[in-house]
Order: sequence, then C-alpha cells, then structure tokens
Amino acid sequence: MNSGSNGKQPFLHIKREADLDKEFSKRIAKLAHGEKLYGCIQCGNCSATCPLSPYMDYTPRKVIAMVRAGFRDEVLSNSTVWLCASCYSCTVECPKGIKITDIMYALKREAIIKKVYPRNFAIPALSRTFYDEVRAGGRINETWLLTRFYMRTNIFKAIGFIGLALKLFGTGRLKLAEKKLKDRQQFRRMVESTSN
Amino acid sequence: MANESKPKIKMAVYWGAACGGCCVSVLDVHESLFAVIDAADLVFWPIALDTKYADVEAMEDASIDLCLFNGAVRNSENEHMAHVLRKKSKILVAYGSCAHMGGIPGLANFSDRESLMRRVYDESESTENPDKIRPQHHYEVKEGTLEIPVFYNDVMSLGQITDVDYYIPGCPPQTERLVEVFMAIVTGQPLPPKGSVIGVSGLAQCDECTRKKSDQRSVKQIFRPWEIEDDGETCFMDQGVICMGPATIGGCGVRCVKGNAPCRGCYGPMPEVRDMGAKLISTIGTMIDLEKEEEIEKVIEQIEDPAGTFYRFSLPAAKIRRKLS
Amino acid sequence: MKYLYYPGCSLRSTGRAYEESLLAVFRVLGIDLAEIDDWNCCGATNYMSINEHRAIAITTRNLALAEQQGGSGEVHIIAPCNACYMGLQKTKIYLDTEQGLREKILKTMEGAGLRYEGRVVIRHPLDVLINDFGLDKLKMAVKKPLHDLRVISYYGCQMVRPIATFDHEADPVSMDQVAMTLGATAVDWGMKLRCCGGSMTSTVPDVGQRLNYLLLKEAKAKKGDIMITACPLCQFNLECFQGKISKKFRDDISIPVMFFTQLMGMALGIPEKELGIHRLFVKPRPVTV
Amino acid sequence: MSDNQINKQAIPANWKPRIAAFFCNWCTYTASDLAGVSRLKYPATIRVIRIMCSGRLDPQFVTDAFAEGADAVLIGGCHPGDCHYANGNYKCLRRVHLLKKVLKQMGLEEERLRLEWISASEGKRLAEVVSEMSEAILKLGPCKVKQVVEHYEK
Amino acid sequence: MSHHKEEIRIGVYICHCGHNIAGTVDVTGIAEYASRLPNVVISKDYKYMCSDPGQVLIGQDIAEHKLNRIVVSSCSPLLHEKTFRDALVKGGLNPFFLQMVNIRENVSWVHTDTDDANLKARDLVRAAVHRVAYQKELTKKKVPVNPDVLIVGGGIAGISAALTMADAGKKVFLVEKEPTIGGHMALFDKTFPTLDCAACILTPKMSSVKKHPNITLWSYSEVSEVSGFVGNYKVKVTRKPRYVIEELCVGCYACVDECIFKEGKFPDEFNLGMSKRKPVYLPFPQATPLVAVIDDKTCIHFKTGKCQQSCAKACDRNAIDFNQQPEVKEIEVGTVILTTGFKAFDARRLPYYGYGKFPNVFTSLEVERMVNASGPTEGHVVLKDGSKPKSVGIVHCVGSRDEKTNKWCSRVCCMYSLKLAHLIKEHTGAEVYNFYIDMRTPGKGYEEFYDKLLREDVHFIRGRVAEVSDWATTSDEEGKLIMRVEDTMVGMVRRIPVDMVVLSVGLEPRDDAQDIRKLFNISCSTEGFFLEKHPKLAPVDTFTDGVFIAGAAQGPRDIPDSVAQAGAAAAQALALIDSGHVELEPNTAYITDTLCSGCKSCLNICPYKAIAFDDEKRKSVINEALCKGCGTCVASCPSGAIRQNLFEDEEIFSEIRGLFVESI
Ligand SMILES: Cc1cc2nc3c(=O)[nH]c(=O)nc-3n(C[C@H](O)[C@H](O)[C@H](O)COP(=O)(O)OP(=O)(O)OC[C@H]3O[C@@H](n4cnc5c(N)ncnc54)[C@H](O)[C@@H]3O)c2cc1C
Ligand SMILES: Cc1cc2nc3c(=O)[nH]c(=O)nc-3n(C[C@H](O)[C@H](O)[C@H](O)COP(=O)(O)OP(=O)(O)OC[C@H]3O[C@@H](n4cnc5c(N)ncnc54)[C@H](O)[C@@H]3O)c2cc1C
Ligand code: SF4
Ligand code: SF4
Ligand code: SF4
Ligand code: SF4
Ligand code: SF4
Ligand code: SF4
Ligand code: SF4
Ligand code: SF4
Repeated sequence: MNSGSNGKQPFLHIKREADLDKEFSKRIAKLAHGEKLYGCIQCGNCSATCPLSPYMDYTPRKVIAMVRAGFRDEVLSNSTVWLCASCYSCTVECPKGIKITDIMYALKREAIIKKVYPRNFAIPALSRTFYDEVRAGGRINETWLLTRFYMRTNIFKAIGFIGLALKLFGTGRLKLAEKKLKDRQQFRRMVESTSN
Repeated sequence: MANESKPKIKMAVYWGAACGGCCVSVLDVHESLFAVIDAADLVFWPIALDTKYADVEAMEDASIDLCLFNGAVRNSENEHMAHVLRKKSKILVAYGSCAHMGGIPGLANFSDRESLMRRVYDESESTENPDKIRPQHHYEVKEGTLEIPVFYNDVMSLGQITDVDYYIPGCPPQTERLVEVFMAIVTGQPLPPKGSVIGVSGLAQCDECTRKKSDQRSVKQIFRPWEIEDDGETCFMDQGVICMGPATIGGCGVRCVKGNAPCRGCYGPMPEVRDMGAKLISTIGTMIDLEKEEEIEKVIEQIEDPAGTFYRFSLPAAKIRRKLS
Repeated sequence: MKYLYYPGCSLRSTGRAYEESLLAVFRVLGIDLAEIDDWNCCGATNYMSINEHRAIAITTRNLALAEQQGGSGEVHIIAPCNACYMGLQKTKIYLDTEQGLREKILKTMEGAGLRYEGRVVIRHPLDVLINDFGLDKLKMAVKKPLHDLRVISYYGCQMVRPIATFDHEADPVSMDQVAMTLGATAVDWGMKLRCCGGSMTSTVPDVGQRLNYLLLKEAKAKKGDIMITACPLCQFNLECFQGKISKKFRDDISIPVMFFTQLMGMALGIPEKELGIHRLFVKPRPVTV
Repeated sequence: MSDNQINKQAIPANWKPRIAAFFCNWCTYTASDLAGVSRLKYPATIRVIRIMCSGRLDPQFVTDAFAEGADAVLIGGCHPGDCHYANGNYKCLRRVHLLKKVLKQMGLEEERLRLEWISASEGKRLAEVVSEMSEAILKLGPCKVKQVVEHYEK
Repeated sequence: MSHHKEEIRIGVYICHCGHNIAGTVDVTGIAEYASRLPNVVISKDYKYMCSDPGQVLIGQDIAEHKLNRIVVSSCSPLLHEKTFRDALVKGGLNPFFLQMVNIRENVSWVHTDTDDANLKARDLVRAAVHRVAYQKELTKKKVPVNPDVLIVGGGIAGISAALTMADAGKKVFLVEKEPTIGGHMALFDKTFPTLDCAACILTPKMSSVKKHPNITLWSYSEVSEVSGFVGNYKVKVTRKPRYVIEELCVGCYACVDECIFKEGKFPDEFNLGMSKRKPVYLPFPQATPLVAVIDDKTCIHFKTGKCQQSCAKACDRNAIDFNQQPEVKEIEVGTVILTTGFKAFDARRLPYYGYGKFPNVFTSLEVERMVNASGPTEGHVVLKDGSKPKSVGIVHCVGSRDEKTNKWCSRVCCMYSLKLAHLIKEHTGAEVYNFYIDMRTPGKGYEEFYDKLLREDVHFIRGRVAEVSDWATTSDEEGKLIMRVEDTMVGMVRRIPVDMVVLSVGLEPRDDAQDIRKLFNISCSTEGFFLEKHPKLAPVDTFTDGVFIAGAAQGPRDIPDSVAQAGAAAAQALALIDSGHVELEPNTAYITDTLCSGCKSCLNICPYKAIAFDDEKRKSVINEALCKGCGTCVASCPSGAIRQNLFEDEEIFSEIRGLFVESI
C-alpha cells in the first residue's frame, strides 16, 4: 500500500513540502494532552508492543512521525488507524507519555469526517453502525448491531457467521429486543446538542 | 511650683469622640491641680466651663498656648473643632489613645455607617422606630433649620485630620505624665521635636513589668485571661495569654498587669514599629511552638477576635485602617 | 457500603452469564448492588471514533444519573465490563482534569436537566472484592475449593490500561489472587494483557482470529485447565470462535473460557443455572464434573 | 474633606494586578531564577523582594504592601523541613496563618495573601503559582486598601 | 530621608545583556525614566554591565559624579552581586551601597508582553532607587577556615578528591557507608572506552587512601549531625559496630573460614546477591580497609546468643569483639565534599522486561560482576543453569529517558552496554544484540569504541524493546526469551529469541540523597541529584558555602568525568582553605539596647542559639559569630529592637514603597 501519492507518479518515493498538510499535526495535537505528540523520540516501543502492528500498513511509530510531518493523506487512507483495537498498550508503555490510542481515535474521526477511510473496510462501518444505534436508542442491541453492520458491508460474510448467531440465540446470548431508554427524546436532544 | 513672675498660659481642653475618661484624668491631677490652676487659665473646657464654639472661633489665631484634644474624629463637628483648635492653638496635643490612634471608638471601623445606623435605629432589641426615622443633617423646624453634625463612615485619629504637635497616649493617659509635660511647657523647658509621642518611657511595658519571663518561651495553646489560674508572678505570655505589653510603649506604669490583667496596648507602639497589631501578630506567631498546619490552625482558632485584640486601640492608625466593604 | 451497578449493554446480551454470575456471587457474599436507573450505553470504543465530545457526554449522563441516585458524598459505581469500566473511568478523569471540556459537558448536561459534580468513584468488581470485601473473607466463604485446577487469568486490555487504579498496569495480579483464594493454581503466563482483537474478530476475522489463536495456544502451552476473564467481549472472542480457529490453524486450542465470577460461583457452591454456565459454548468440564 | 464610602467600583479596563512577592533567598528566589533560565512564561504581575528567609517576613511588610498599593501578596519559602535556617519557614507559616485570620476579619479577600513552599528546583511551580494567583486577583479586581489609606491621608 | 547627613547621589545602570534583556525590555526608556527618580544623579544603559568596561564605567562615574549609591539593573543578584560589589570597591565605594535589580531572570526571560515587562522593570528599578538610599556602610566579617576537610562517600570520586586534598597536605576525613570504599567502580572488570582493568587502576588508589598519613578513613560509618558554617563545620560521624576491632584485624580470613556456617548462606551484597556469604565476611579480597565485618542480622550469636563463636576463637589477634557499640566521632572541618554517588535503577519497576521473573534476565551490574574474574562466576558469562548463552540481548535505556520512571538520559549506559557487548562476545562468542533508542557516545575515544563494536559482528537494532516474554510462536522460539522490538530503521516489528537478556539500568539519585541534602543544607534538582550552584560556571559548588559536590551524586556521569569533578571540587576546597579565611555576608542581626525591653520573646527562636539574655542589663544580646542572618528574630521582636544589616526594616519598607508609589 506504500505506493506514492495518488497514483500520479507511482514509483517516485519523494514528498514535496507543498504536498504536506502543515496544520495536520496541530489539529491532532489539540486533543487532550495531544501536544505531547511532539515529544516522540521514534523509539518504536508503541509498534513493538502493539498486538496489531504486524497487520498494519505502517507501524504506529511511523504514523506518529507522519502525523508530525504532515503526511495527512497517507495516514488517513491506510489501514493502521482502523486496525487499532484500542488496547492502550502503546499508551501505557510510551516513554514520552504520548497518548497514542487517543491519537488513533482522533485520526479515525478525521478520516470519517473527511470520508477518506478505506472503502469496504469493515471497521469504520461498524463504528458508524454503533454510533447510529446509540444515538437512536441509548443502548446497544448486539443482534441488530451485527445485522445492520453486515448489511452495510458484505452480506455474504454474514452468512459465514450465521451458525454462530444461531448458537448465540440458542444460549440466550442474543435477543431480538432490548430494553430501551425511558426518555429517548431527551437523550437524543442531549446527544444532538453536543458538537465536537 | 508655679512661676509667679510668668504670665499664666492659656489652656484649652476639648473632647471629640471619646468616653470622657481623659477629661476625668485631667481632673485626676489631685493636689497638682492647684499648681495647674496657678499656672494656666482654662479658656475652653466643655466639661467644666460654658464657653461656646463661637467664642473659640472668635479667638485670635494662636492665642491658646496649649490645647489638649482628646477623643477621635468621628463626625463633622469633631473635624470642625479640630481645625478651629489647630488654628487657635500654639501647641496642639493629641491627648489619650483616641486622639492618638483612634482608640476604642476606632473599633467602629470594623463596621460602617450604614450598619451602625441600622443597628441603632432599626434593629437593636430596644429600638421602637416603626417609621424608620434616621437622624438628618438638616432638619426644618418652625424655628428654622436645625443642623446636626454629619456622622462619618470612618473614625480617624486627630493626626489624620490636622497637624498635631505632640501625642500623649493612654486610655486614659497616666496623670503624672500630663503634669510633667504641663510643667515642662510652663517652665519653658526645651521641648521635644514636633510630632513626638511624649509622656512615655521609651521602652516597652515588659521593661517595667516585674513578672518572671521564661528564657524558653514556647506556647502550645492560647488562653483567655479567665481560663488560667494566674499565679500573679509569671509573665502572661508564658502562660499562653496574649499580652500586648511587649509591643506597647511604657508610661502607664504597667497598671493593667499590676492589676493582674494583661496589657491591651493603649499606650501604642514603640517608635520603630509601623503597625502595632501586625508586629504582635509576628511575635505571637513565632512563639507558638507547633509545626503541623492543623494544629497551628487549632491554636489560632483559640484567639477570639484577633483583629480586635491586636488593634484594640489602634485600628484607624493601622496600615489597613478599617474593615473593607 | 452500597454500590451502584452499571451493567452496560453487553451484560444484557452476549455477556449475560457475566451479569447472572456476578449478581449471584455478590448476593451470596452480601455485597449490595443497585442498578443505575435508566443508564445508557457507555460509548465503548467505537463511539469515540465518531465524535469524542458526544462519547464523553453520553458517558457523563450515566455518572450524573448515578450521583442523583446515590445521594450525597462519594458514589461508588461498579462497572464489570472492561470497556465500560475504562470508558467511565476515562470520562471521569477527563472531566476532572480538562477544565474546558468539563465546562462544555456540564453545559450539555444542564441542557438535559442533569448535574454532574464529580463525586463518583468507578470501581471494578475485582477492586471491590479485594480492597473492600477482602480475600480473607472470600476464603472463608469458599465451599468447594478448586484444588488442582490450573487457571489462566486473562485480563484483557482495558481493565488496567490506560489508567491503573487498583492493579499494576503492566503486571496485574488481582484475578490471579482471586483464583488462588478459591484454591486454584494461578498460572503465570506472559499474555495476561495481550489484546484479543476486540471487535476485530468479527470485522477483520483474519487478524482478530489470529490474535485469539495466539492467546489460546499459549494458554494450552502453559497447561491451563480453564481461562477466566472479566470482559464480555474477550470472553466472546476467546470462546465463541474456538471452532473456527481450530479449523483455520489446524490446531486444537479448545479450552473453557468463563467469567471469573462464574468460577467464583462454582467455588462458592452456587447452582450452575444461576451462574449462566449453560450459556457457555465450551463446557467447563474441569469444574462441572 | 471627607466622607467617602469606599465605592464598589467596576474593574478598570487594562488594569493588571500587582503582587508584592517576598521570596526567601535560598528556595523561592532561586526558583524564580530557574524559571527565568528555563524561559518559562508567567504574567508580569509579581514584584519580588528578596529576603534571606521566610522567617524574616514581618507581617508589617504585608500590611504595608497593601497600604502602598499591592493588590496581593505572595510569600515564598522553602518546603517544611527544608529551611536553610532549620525552621524559619514554620515561623512564617504560623504568622501568616494568624495574619490571614486578622485580614479576613478586616474584609480582605483570602486570595490576596498566599504562602507557598517553592523549592529551588521548582521553577515550574513558581510560574504556575504566579499564573494562578494573577488570574484569581484579576477576577477580584484592585485591592481597596490603598484607596482607604488615601482617604485617610490629609 | 531627613536623617541622612550626606547627600544621596545615586547612579543607575541598566544592562542590555546583549539581547537577553534588551530584546524584551526598553532599556534606554528605563534608563531615561530612572534618571528622573529622586536622588538619581546619573542613569545609563550599557550592553554588558558585567564585562570589564561595564565595571569600569561604574568606577569612573563614582569618581566623576561623586556617586555614593549604585543601582545595577541586570541579572539575578545570585549571579553577579559579587561582581558589582567588587566594581564599587574598585571605584572607592563601600560594596554595600549597591542594590541589584533582576530584570533578566525575573523580567525579560519570563515575560512576553513588552508593555507589562517594561512596567514591571520600571517598578523594580524605582524600588531599588528607594531602597539604596537607606543602605549603610558595612564591612564583611572575616573568619578563619579550618583546613581539615570531610569527604562523604568513598567511590572513585571521593577517593580522588581525598587523595588530591591529602597530597596538598590537608587533613582528610573520608566517611564511607559500606564496609569498604570503592563504590560502583569496584564492581567492574573493565572500564570503557579503553577497556583497562578496573581493579588495576582502582585498588592502588584505594590502598593509597588507607596508607596516606593525612587521611582518616572511617568505613561502615555515616554522618549523623552537622552544624556550624563555612570554614567552621562541626560534624558528628556515627561508626556502626562491625564487631571486629579495625586496628587488630589483618584480613586473614581465619574467622571467615572457621565460622560455624561451613558455606555461605546469605546473599552477598557485593555480588548483588549472585553469591552467598557467611555472617562474618570481607566484601572482596581488595576491600579497603581489609577488615572483616560481622553482620548482626545473620550471625547466630546475635540472633540466639548460642553460637560457639568459632570465628572469635580462630582469630589469634583477638580482633573480634561482640560488645562493640556504635561510636560517635566529633570532628571540626572547614570544608565538605559530597561524593555519595548514585543508585542503579531497580529493573523490577518495569515488569515487561521480566526481571525477577525470568531467571536469565540480568541487570548490567550483575553482568559486570559476572565478567569479573573475581566475581561470583569467576569471569564466566553463564545462564542460571551454568551453560553459556548462544545469544544475548542488551536493552539500553532501562529506567532512563522514560516519563514513567526517569526522564533523563543516564549518560553512561550506551557506553557500558557497548563495553558489555564486547566482553560478552569475547567471553562467549554469542550473538549479541544491542537495542538502543539513540546511541550516545560523546567523549574522547567513545565514538571510536562504537565504531570498533560495529565491526565486531554485534547486532545493533534501533528500537526500544517493548517486552521480554517466554511465549513462543515458532519452534525456534521455544524455551527462549523473546524480545519484541520495532526495528525502526527497517520499519518492521521483530521478535528475537535469545538466551540471556541484559538490562542496561540507568543511574538514579541514592535513596538517602534527600537526607544528606538536609544534613548539609544543600538543594537537590528536580530529579533528586545534588544541585550545583551554577550548571556551567559553578558545577561543583553548592548554595551552601564550603560544601562541594562531585561525581555521580550530582548527576549521571562516567568515571573520567567523576574524577575530573572530584579534582575540581578539591581545587575549590583548597582555594577556600588557602585563602585562610572566609568573608561572611554582613547580614547579621543586632539589638538596639535603647529599644529592648527584655521581653524575652526572642530568646527561644534563634535556630543557632545566637541570642542570650544579659541579666545585668536586662536586655537580650546577639552573638554575631553565631548569627547566620535569617532575620527571624528581627521580624519577631515586638519592640523593633532587633535589626538586621543588609535587610533593615527601613530598607525593605522603602523598597515596598518604591515598588508601588510613583515618585516622579
Ligand atoms: C553497569 C555500570 C557500568 C559502568 N561502567 C563504567 C565504565 O566502564 N566506565 C566508566 O567510566 N563508568 C562506568 N560506569 C559509571 C560509573 O559507575 C560511575 O561513573 C562512577 O561509579 C561514579 O563514581 P562516584 O564515586 O561518583 O559514585 P559511586 O561509585 O556510586 O560511589 C559512591 C560511594 O559513596 C558511598 N556512599 C553513598 N551514600 C553514602 C553516605 N550517605 N555516607 C557515606 N557514604 C556513602 C557509597 O557506598 C559508595 O561507596 C558504569 C556504571 C554502571 C551502572
Ligand atoms: C558553535 C558552538 C556552539 C557551542 N555552544 C555551546 C553551548 O551552548 N553550551 C556549552 O556548554 N558549550 C557550547 N560549545 C562548546 C564550548 O564552546 C566549549 O566547551 C568551550 O568554549 C571550551 O572552552 P575552552 O576554554 O576549553 O576553549 P576555547 O573557548 O577554545 O578557548 C581557548 C583559548 O585559548 C586561546 N589559545 C589557543 N591557543 C593558544 C596558544 N597557543 N597560546 C595562547 N592562547 C591560546 C584561544 O585563543 C582561546 O582564547 C559550543 C561550541 C561550538 C563550536
Ligand atoms: S512509543 Fe512513544 S516515543 Fe516511542 S515511537 Fe511510539 S509514540 Fe514515539
Ligand atoms: S492501542 Fe491501538 S495502536 Fe496502540 S497498541 Fe493497541 S492496537 Fe496498537
Ligand atoms: S508580656 Fe505582659 S505580662 Fe509578660 S512581661 Fe510583658 S507586660 Fe509583663
Ligand atoms: S497596661 Fe497597657 S492597656 Fe493598660 S493602661 Fe497600660 S498601656 Fe494601657
Ligand atoms: S558468632 Fe558464630 S555465626 Fe556469628 S560469625 Fe562467628 S561463628 Fe559465624
Ligand atoms: S546513555 Fe544511552 S542507554 Fe543510557 S539513557 Fe542515555 S541513551 Fe539510554
Ligand atoms: S524580643 Fe526584642 S524587646 Fe524583646 S527581649 Fe528580644 S530584643 Fe528585647
Ligand atoms: S537573625 Fe536568625 S540567626 Fe541571627 S540571631 Fe536572629 S534568629 Fe538567630
């Protein structure tokens, strides 16, 4: 996935200053304690401790470096942020106290707002489904969550999981209806009244 | 003692905001009174003579040789007379604690005019004032306009209103001191520089006080005088009772301590001290022998009304002259 | 002490057995729980990816409700699900430390007729068991000690990370202590805290299932009889995909995975039915037989 | 003259608090140097007067500073147990406690007098304290003592 | 100012300090403003006031304008007060007619708003002008300096300082906490970058200490009390009982051999617990002093009283004395050098490296002992099971450069990790991996050493190790310790199985650094190392005159730097001693008889018991020699009878007034 910028000159590994987003790191740093981002010493502890780094396009360390330098498009459109499982081990171990997990969240949000996340990559869709579900009802019903999620992505995948679903129903671990909030109107109003 | 050959000096005694104790102290000169009368003509003394303000105003400037002004300045009448007497007198003496530092009336600076009025005319247990009548500066009656003095928000010492030549402190001043000063003036002895506090010993009360003072003063608790069994011999401070003696200039003959009560400081501070209350706060704070904040706090809680204690006679003359509103 | 109880969504579905066993165990031990009335989703992790402010606002609603219900003074909330626990904890800390954020959120709360004062204390059931109830008392309550049982404690990510309050962030021991108190052998292994993949197991099965495979494989390698967890998602991932994983990696990694409260319930002699043992896919033979 | 009430007035525009700061030579004054050497930033509100020990702090300095126009007074000394002169800081602590009680009775806002232990290595703490205090005093507005005193001066 | 007989003539000097001040403060504007203040005769701004021309300028103006008070508005008085006082003296004025205004540390460096900064600078200058008018002529008191010196801590720094001082003919008391001197260096086999044998260079120095006629060595001892002041410290040293009479013991090991414990049973501190010792032991064969110690916590005699005391019987010199008690020595010295060294970081604080859990995870210090021929493994680098490792991973920065433990770089561990890599390779031929974040090798010959290692087939992986674990994912990982790290140069996470892990622990302040600090009245920096007076210009001085610091107690440093610092500290101490006397700041308190009422409020408050009561006069008196000038009594005297030179009430009151009251 490491193929130059926008397919224009696929084999050229060079980045020009003009192509960088100079404000990018500042936006990310605005997070709680985000300014610590600038203290990164590129030690790679985050990557090494990350259970998912083997599957990521870029290691977390590299993402941090790219954020600092303003490689916005590359950062937002690769798999790393979406593979972050929020396990927080990087955050706990980073010698410079950088809240890498929170930065990953911020990058996810930025990607969703900019709609640049990898298409058909299931995780953003799950987030979106989850989000809509909570906004509507205040609580999650995992049955509907999964159903809607699979509808959004790939219905055929769902078929592979049907056996599992049936087993869950069988043991009473999935239900079709879940108690909703008492005053859902009020809850929704509260949710709507917030902004980011 | 009076000097026959010299003409009698003209003397005035006036009271502003005061209890009257100072006037009484003048009478207290006992047998010396004759000496005084021999040497001085009293031209103005509201407590004893029927001289009107107008008579004083009519006097020639600097025609009074010696004026003892006692009491603080609390209203427009006090202020007016302070200015008049200043003009008419060669030597204006702030006589007693109130004229010197504001004195007991000065404690009213912990309050303000409005609250005082409210208390006196509306709220006090014995007040019956359904129409909420308050004293008015001008009041029209058949006979014409009545004017009563304006009551100020602040109490001030005489020195804060007008130029004072000498201060004789005390609540009231020790009479012997007055006689000494008077005689010095009459006999034309060289006088101390203007603005001096006179009739004082120059050392704090403890110098004269015969109570035994410990070399290892360490206080872990503060008592009010009635909470201890005073042995009559040990320094009050060593017994944990706040005594203003160490910060108070001598002259009274430690009369309170001799009467087994701690000094309250009516003679005022030592000359090097700018804020008597703050200075004793320093001394007391230092001698409390505790290090934990909670414990310190507890002991300090035992000092009831600390501002009133440390500034009992000197509030208007303190650096922070009154309660801020 | 009285505790407010925040179940969270999962304890009402895939993690039902966790709730059932937790309530049963706490009842037997005499620890009082009162469910927070009208609680809503904690926001979990996915919500954070969309809108941080909203995620914090909806979590704060739960805290505010708890304060309302819990009376004056400190209000202790037990949140058994790791994700909920972390979400509530993190929200509380953000509100305590970020002045600007607090003002914003409090305004939102006000709009919803709620007040949040910061009196809540977020507790994990393990924290309460060890630090309030006490392991000595627990030991005395054990009816059927689990001798000869090798227990693998799996803590998952979000119990002690990123904010450790009652256990070490890199080397937690609380669940092991509980297991030992029940008479079992706590197996020391290096993957206590290693991520199970979270939602990845369903969304990116290739990756998620591999993470679970590694965990299960190591648990077997360390000769564990049983794995215990304190998180509905971990339990779900580790247990429910075992068939698929075995097939995929051609390796038998089957091992019972249960909630630590279920294991406690067994040792305390609580009937299986009340502990939701029947809901497990992999029967915990070593304890049931 | 002379019968002003002390007016409650609005905080004047552009007004910035001035804080008299009495710092002990060994700890807090050194901390202020450290803050400088480390180029930390804090509001230009404090005016430092160096004394050898917080034990030298005479409560008269405090009342005098207010009377001359300070909006607040900050006293800085070594941490308890760290006094360069064994225990001068404890003596200061007790005086300040007592003084605070008196000033409270005088109607002075508590925020206007602050005692802080700031060691030689705590440049950052110093900057924080000054910033905090400046903010608090900015909210309170100018101190009225000077106004009162001026009213008393002929 | 009516009481001043002479006319006050003030000169004001505003320093630019290059751009340091002038960049923020309008120096010419302030100078102009100052020229209009009362009593100011002349006011100038100048580029560098502390430079020679700046000082000369003051002298010239004093002569030309008959100045009798000087205000210098520049940097902190803690930095340059002495400079400018000297300039006054050169100009023929008493040095105490100077007042400094700190418009650098307290203004230009900390404020950004120039209006506010200028306003503040003006206020401060005005205050100084007001204050200086009241300043008096004073003379410094001279007190003789006791030429004896106390050195605390017998590591390489303490040893070097002691020998330098003793060779210069001064009497040295060297106090060491442990039974032997030598410190950390005594543990090492070789030292970087030259790889010379540590014992070969250290032990001769240790024995010189013992033999030197000018050195009194008290090992197994600690300083328990300090009083007095520069040039004249009184110190109490507590000597712990070692139950062996030092003068009689010749270190023959007879007692050790005959102890009823046939084998060592208790962790040997010197070998970091990797070997066992008996209750009676000598730390190592070159221990200095070479005197046995009996550890009363493990000795049967002390535990039960029922030992046959074969140790004592074995000693034909009758050196063993079970009745020894702690002994307190009182000494008087003029100067002190603190060389108490460092503590190695406790690797247990980072559980993900598995120290204490996996037997084959070692700390660097343990490996130092291992490679040492006289160490617990006789110089063999071996795993716990005695076999040779085939692969070894060395983790740099353990407990350094980490916000959660210690933020600082420990400075020596890159170099000693390279050293250990070399030695391990040499001893075992194993594959050696160095995991580093940055390779820090600044020093003479250090980069060359790194270069040598790079060519020695040692692997260098740039990345901070996240975890050392025993879970294997492949068969070649089975039974190994797996190190997980990102190879940041390649951008990929790697798992590297090794047999042995070495944790290069960082350097920390010692646990008792705070106690020592309090005892000697010095400061510690934020991280807890002893604070120097100035990081560049006075790196071995402290804020307490006569107390110097050197070695790793001041901050992480290697042996060459520790020795260099020790030399510097010795030189400073010698300079003080050889000047024969110290001048004391004339800031003592004094009592005005005519104001003292004898209230005795002051008697019990002086920490130095400088105040006494004259029963005849019924007044208190201050012993000027004892007063250290804190001013506590001054503030407390209710009569205002106690005053303080340099900090007179009227000086401070006028400073306050000057700060707030516009006077033009
Ligand atoms: C693993 C390792 C390897 C190293 N290798 C090298 C190397 O190859 N080359 C190199 O140049 N540097 C090396 N160093 C650094 C070197 O150890 C230090 O530079 C050096 O030891 C500092 O010497 P010191 O005298 O300041 O402190 P220390 O060696 O720590 O000595 C301090 C002494 O003071 C004593 N003491 C402490 N407190 C008290 C007290 N309160 N009262 C009395 N005595 C007290 C201690 O017992 C000790 O004897 C290494 C460091 C480590 C950790
Ligand atoms: C660009 C740069 C920036 C730096 N910044 C810093 C910094 O911010 N902080 C820091 O701590 N260090 C800094 N340094 C390092 C610092 O410059 C040196 O540590 C310091 O100058 C060394 O001082 P010195 O007295 O040993 O040598 P020098 O400063 O080189 O002085 C040697 C003197 O000896 C004279 N001399 C030479 N030969 C003879 C001779 N034969 N006879 C008579 N006189 C002779 C020279 O003319 C010179 O005056 C910096 C160095 C550089 C190059
Ligand atoms: S662990 Fe922290 S410092 Fe190291 S590379 Fe990752 S973010 Fe940077
Ligand atoms: S929080 Fe995300 S980036 Fe960090 S270690 Fe866990 S999965 Fe990796
Ligand atoms: S303090 Fe009071 S009681 Fe004590 S000696 Fe002084 S005047 Fe006397
Ligand atoms: S003892 Fe004190 S209070 Fe009493 S009269 Fe004398 S000065 Fe006044
Ligand atoms: S007394 Fe006994 S145990 Fe102790 S050292 Fe001597 S022989 Fe060993
Ligand atoms: S010297 Fe090297 S190993 Fe030691 S802390 Fe510094 S960078 Fe890390
Ligand atoms: S406190 Fe002052 S007045 Fe009292 S004895 Fe001491 S010096 Fe004299
Ligand atoms: S100034 Fe301090 S040291 Fe000197 S006499 Fe007073 S209390 Fe003692």
